[in-house]
Amino acid sequence: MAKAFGIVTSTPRRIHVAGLQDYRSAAAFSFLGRYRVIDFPISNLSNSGIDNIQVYLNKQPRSLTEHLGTGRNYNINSKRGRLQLLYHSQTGTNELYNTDVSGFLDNMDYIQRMSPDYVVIEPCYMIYAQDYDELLERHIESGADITMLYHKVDNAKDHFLSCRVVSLDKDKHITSLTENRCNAKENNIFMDSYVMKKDLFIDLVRKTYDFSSTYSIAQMISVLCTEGKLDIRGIAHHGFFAAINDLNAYYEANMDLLDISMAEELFSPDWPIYTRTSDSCPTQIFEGAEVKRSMISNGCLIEGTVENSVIGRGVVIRRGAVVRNSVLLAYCTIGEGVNLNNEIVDKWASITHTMKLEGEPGKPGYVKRSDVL
Amino acid sequence: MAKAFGIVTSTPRRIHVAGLQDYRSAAAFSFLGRYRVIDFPISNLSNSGIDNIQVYLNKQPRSLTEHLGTGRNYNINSKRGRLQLLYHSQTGTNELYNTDVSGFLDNMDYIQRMSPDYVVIEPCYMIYAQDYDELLERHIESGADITMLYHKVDNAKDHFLSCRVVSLDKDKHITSLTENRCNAKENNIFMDSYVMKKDLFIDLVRKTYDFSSTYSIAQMISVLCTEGKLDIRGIAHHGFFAAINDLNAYYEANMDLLDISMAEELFSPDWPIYTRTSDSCPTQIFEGAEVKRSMISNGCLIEGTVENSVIGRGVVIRRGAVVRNSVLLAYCTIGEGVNLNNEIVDKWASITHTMKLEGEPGKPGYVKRSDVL
Amino acid sequence: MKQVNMLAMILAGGRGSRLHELTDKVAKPAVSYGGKYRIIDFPLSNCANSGIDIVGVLTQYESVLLNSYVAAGGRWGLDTKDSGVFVLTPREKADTGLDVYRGTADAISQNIDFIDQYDPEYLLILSGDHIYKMNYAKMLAFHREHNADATIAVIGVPMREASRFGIMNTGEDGKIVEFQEKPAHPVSNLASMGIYIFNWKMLRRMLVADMKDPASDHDFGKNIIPQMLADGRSLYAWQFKGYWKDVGTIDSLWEANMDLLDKKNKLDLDDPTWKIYTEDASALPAYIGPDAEMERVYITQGCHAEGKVKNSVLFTDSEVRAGAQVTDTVLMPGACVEEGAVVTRALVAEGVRIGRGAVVGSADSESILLVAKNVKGVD
Amino acid sequence: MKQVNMLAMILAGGRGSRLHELTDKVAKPAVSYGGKYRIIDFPLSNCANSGIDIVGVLTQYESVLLNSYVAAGGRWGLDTKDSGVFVLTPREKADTGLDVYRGTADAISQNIDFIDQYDPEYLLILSGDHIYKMNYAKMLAFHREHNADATIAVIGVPMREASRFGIMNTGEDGKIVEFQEKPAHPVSNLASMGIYIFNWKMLRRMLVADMKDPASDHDFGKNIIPQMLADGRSLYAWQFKGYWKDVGTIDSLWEANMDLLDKKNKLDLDDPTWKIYTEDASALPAYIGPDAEMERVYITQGCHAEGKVKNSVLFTDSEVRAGAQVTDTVLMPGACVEEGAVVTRALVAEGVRIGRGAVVGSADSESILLVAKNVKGVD
Repeated sequence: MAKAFGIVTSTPRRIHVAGLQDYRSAAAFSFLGRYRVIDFPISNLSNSGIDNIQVYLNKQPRSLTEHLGTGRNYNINSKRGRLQLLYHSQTGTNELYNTDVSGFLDNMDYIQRMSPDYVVIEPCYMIYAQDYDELLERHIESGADITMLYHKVDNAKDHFLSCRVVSLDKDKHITSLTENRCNAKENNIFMDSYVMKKDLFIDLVRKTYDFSSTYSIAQMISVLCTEGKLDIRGIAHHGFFAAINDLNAYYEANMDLLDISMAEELFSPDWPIYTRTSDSCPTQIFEGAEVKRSMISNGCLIEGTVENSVIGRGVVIRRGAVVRNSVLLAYCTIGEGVNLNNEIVDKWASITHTMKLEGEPGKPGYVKRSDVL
Repeated sequence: MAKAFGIVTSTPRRIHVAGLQDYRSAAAFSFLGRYRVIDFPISNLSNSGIDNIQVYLNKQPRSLTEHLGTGRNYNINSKRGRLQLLYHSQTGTNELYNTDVSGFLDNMDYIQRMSPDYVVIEPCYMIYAQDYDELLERHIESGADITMLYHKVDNAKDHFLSCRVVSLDKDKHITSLTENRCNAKENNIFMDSYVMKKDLFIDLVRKTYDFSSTYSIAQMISVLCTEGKLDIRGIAHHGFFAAINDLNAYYEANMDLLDISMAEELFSPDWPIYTRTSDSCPTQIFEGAEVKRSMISNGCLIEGTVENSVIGRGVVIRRGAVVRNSVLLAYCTIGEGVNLNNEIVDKWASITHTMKLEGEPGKPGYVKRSDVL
Repeated sequence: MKQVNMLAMILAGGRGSRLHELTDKVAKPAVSYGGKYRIIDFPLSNCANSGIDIVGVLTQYESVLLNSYVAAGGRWGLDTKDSGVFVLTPREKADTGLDVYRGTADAISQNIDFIDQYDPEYLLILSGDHIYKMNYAKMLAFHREHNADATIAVIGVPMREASRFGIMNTGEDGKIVEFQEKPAHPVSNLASMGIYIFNWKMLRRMLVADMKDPASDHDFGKNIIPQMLADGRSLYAWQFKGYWKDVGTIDSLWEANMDLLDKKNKLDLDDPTWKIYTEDASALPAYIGPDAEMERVYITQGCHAEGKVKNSVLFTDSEVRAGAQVTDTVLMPGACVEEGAVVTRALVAEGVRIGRGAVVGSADSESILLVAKNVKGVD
Repeated sequence: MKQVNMLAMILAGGRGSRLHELTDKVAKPAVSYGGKYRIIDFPLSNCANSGIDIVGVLTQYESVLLNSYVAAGGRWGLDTKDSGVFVLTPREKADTGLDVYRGTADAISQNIDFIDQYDPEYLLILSGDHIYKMNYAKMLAFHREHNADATIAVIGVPMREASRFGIMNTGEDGKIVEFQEKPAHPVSNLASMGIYIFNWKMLRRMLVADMKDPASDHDFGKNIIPQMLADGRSLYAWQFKGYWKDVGTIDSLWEANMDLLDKKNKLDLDDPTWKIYTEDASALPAYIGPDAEMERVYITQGCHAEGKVKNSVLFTDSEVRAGAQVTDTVLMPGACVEEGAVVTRALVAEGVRIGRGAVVGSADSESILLVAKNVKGVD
């Protein structure tokens, strides 16, 4: 059937989203009201006809396990396909050991049992749409050993910190893969996504571990592409792209999609982004409310003012409250007369006594989960 | 709806099943060919009309997550009910801290969110059928604070090591809960199963932790029932009962159910034990085969002799092979002419070169997972 | 085994011709309601929440959409090993030809074999065209307590309207002494909701006899219930006190939608302990544009509002473009009000477009305007 | 989106009267086969494994069991957000009354609205009464490669039997030049398997025309295919080479079961890459008693064998008691051979009991004995 199986890697060590990540992995972050970040990589694979998928989890697996279920919401036929959640235990002694490679080695049995010839690897903390079936065709046609996906950006100087950048020659061979040192505006951000033969992948995992037990696959590829023994190429991705690598990136990715034309491009009817329903009822907007330029999920009760904001499921905004330029996660309550600006409010939080909260542009405020302020 | 929610606890620290437990928790052990041990507690809850269930997991959660799925196989309505898999991280520094109580505390949020008034707690390593709806009615009627389930056995001297025993007065009040010191044949084995109000349970969890951070709920109850402040009673369980507390107990529980009348009592049509299907085809028994007094799962190919054995799914027994008094887990292969007696063979193992393997009665042999012998 | 040994059958046969074009392509129970729901979500969710695992849906008219809709039982969690939603249409048998259902009782009679597969103790009969939340388990508990042969759910209606309903005259304990279909001079205001619990064994015998009776209309209200009363059986009325609405006309469907705009309305779809489940649309959250004005609006996923919306219910994927004004209106799924159009006191059917600048409906119309076809723009 | 833009329709209407009492209560596709399966598991599992997500099952005869069986699409993994198995029975529409399907083509015509919901590029037509494993995705690839209007799956049959089949005469590349229904003097041995892929837009136009033709039998083999050939359309034959069996008679159903006893038989139900999915019985593993003798037996969950079983297929929950002998026999689900009874060359129907000491069937009977009713014991 499908030529490839998919792997969604766990949040890499170098990614740290302050606040949110205390409660769940980046994959499980709520995004744009009703989604979670992992909905994007899984929908990409499912829409590409890939229905054997391994999702690697390290910490706090509960919410992801429940969200993904058996993959029915993502159109994955549970008989023909399989959504496998693979845990890799984390060493407490030294964080350095907790690489993607150690996760793959822990579950090598299950990688080897996969019958497709190719593997597609995706990160769990990036948001984009990509047809991997098409990418796979181009990879096979090109004769390359490894094909990597990158996105050309013009704001690499103050964004995409802790991401990697690639350099390419004329034939689209990767000549280097290095950390983004934020020293150039224009740069090709590596999307942590690649395609190769399953056998090469297994080989690579073992070689990486032998080379250094603290190396990730990407670090190994960075060595290999200077060696020149493997044919490693890049393909440019077009369309919406965001990496959730820190709290500000999370905030900006949400805000960017308030541009409805941008949102409609990412959420194309040809490429549905699936998620799990919460069976919330529609949202009620009451007399006296003012709502402008906002995404409103279901189950909300809105009596106040909402502008330029992303509102999660079941949020309550009471009379006289003003919410501007903010991202509100599910089930939080903004009390009467409370004024929010540039804030991220985590799930179940309730802001009723603190009358004003204002983050700075470029440095949004964060309210912890279940907190009462 | 249902008066109670259910909790299935993770394998307690004191349980150690040599061999099998290296690869999965006791809950995930294959049992009687097509089942897993956890099928029993979950089916008990589902058949009792309890469809909000928390399953606590500590180590190796992959196979259980996949086996349980969203609970559809167990008739749990995923909208009305919820099968929640809750992980509690294990402290590497000192095993003593890894109690059921630390698991409950890790997930106190999710316990508090439960709406039913009562909680039913079951172990994941015991095999029995029990109508908890009936037990709950008796508990409520009696006015007791805690009702505990026990089973009267006459082989406690050389069995049920590391289990606990209860003593009762005439009114069925628990007067003591102690470790089975194997000093008496007849004893009341505590089935690690109790019913109480949710509020009392939450209270008890916190009290236990305050009393000693290494204590389990059972240890705390053992203190409380001598104090006499709480009304703690026992109810006797009747019917098949097995505790999978070590490798021999695992072996014997399988063997005991080769008595078909015993098996038919445990697997009553009124009280279905649910499990996850593997979509194996039926079993083929060829010319020259001899099969007697055995349970044979689907998908096997049998050319040799099988006697007094439990055969898992997809097992291959070649010509001239003789399998006696053994438990074969799924997908293992017994080669031509190989002779097995009193053995437990783990999943995917293949015995083709070693012509004879014989465990002792009371001390069955064990062949590791995926081993080639 | 499971606690509730009761099987439910939903009579979803009706074309509902008073809903005009809304039921041209779909049976009435599949008509949309409340932003994201269909009418049949209510009895099905009630069943799921009441612990009923097997539901038969009886239909014969234009069942394709209804059929494919309810067959996905997972929407209500009714897709476990031993649960399911089954669409039951008339069929050819070894000894009979293909024939339509002749009445509500006949629809059940023709599916006795289906019911027998599950051997239920009780049978719950529901209709597929009411909006309400009801715990059938409570009704069953009442039925058992009274050792009834049948229990009928009733609701108090204003006395002056009672003559429009089937009225139950009961004793103090709820025992039904008389049943009057649309009485000229009602003595009670307890109207039948068309929801019955029967002891299956007894009902089965009655249905077998009824099938052979050439004089019978094969109808529960006209034949089975009166016969039971005549036989001196014990029938009880169980009084329901929540929100209940028959949405059989355009006006009543519109009203039932408008009810949702009230703060703390009686239907309370937000109640986490009694959710109404439905199909999940792959759609963005509702997007409200920079110049939109929204007041008293019920809005759901996939909506896109740029204009002015007041006192209205916006269904999945409906659109109100810039400069448009939508007041006292229901926009069904995918309906679109283009730039500058004005829509007032209307129910705009699924997928219908109101062209640029068009003016539709009026604030002082007596009844609600059904817009079932695209309206051309004026510029 | 998903890779395969093809929708499948299974024609499961047949009563299959040559299966006698086996189809009294169930439609032929619901008849049991191979220990744990039903016939319709084969086309449904083939669809699931071929990546087809939407399957319509067309039925009108005794559809209750078939209906509730296939409606649980989860058995084949066909219950994801956008997949499903839908039972399609004749129904009343706004403009037509309730009418039976008049032929294979009419069954599709009456469900054009269902198909249009999904807007497929290709339509796959299957029949519900064959045992085989086929990758329809491969057939579709062939269809696309040849730019065909329709592709028909064919299988080579022995030349001497060819006159019993619909025979395709093809050119070298597989292009069909002629179709002969049961030719007296066949020139090819390529028999139609009743499996078609059509370009939906083209077929839709033909069906609309065919519905209005009073002279038509509304049948694919008799009308649609000949018409396409007459119109000079490009039809291709795709040759299938695996196991394929029509199980339309008691003898052929018995034979198809017996085929499973052969080591490495061609059907190979054990193939992990192409599993056949079915209902999962809540049953113990097969239990074989202390004095049982088993040789060449196909046995499944829930069976309980204490006697002597040779060359036989034992279905779910069937029983062979102590001292009983079962030879060359198929015991359907729940069939029970009591103590000392002897059963030879028989097919014992679902739930039938052969009483103590009874002797049923004989080793040299020409055809297989169907035992459809309980047989009384002799002691």
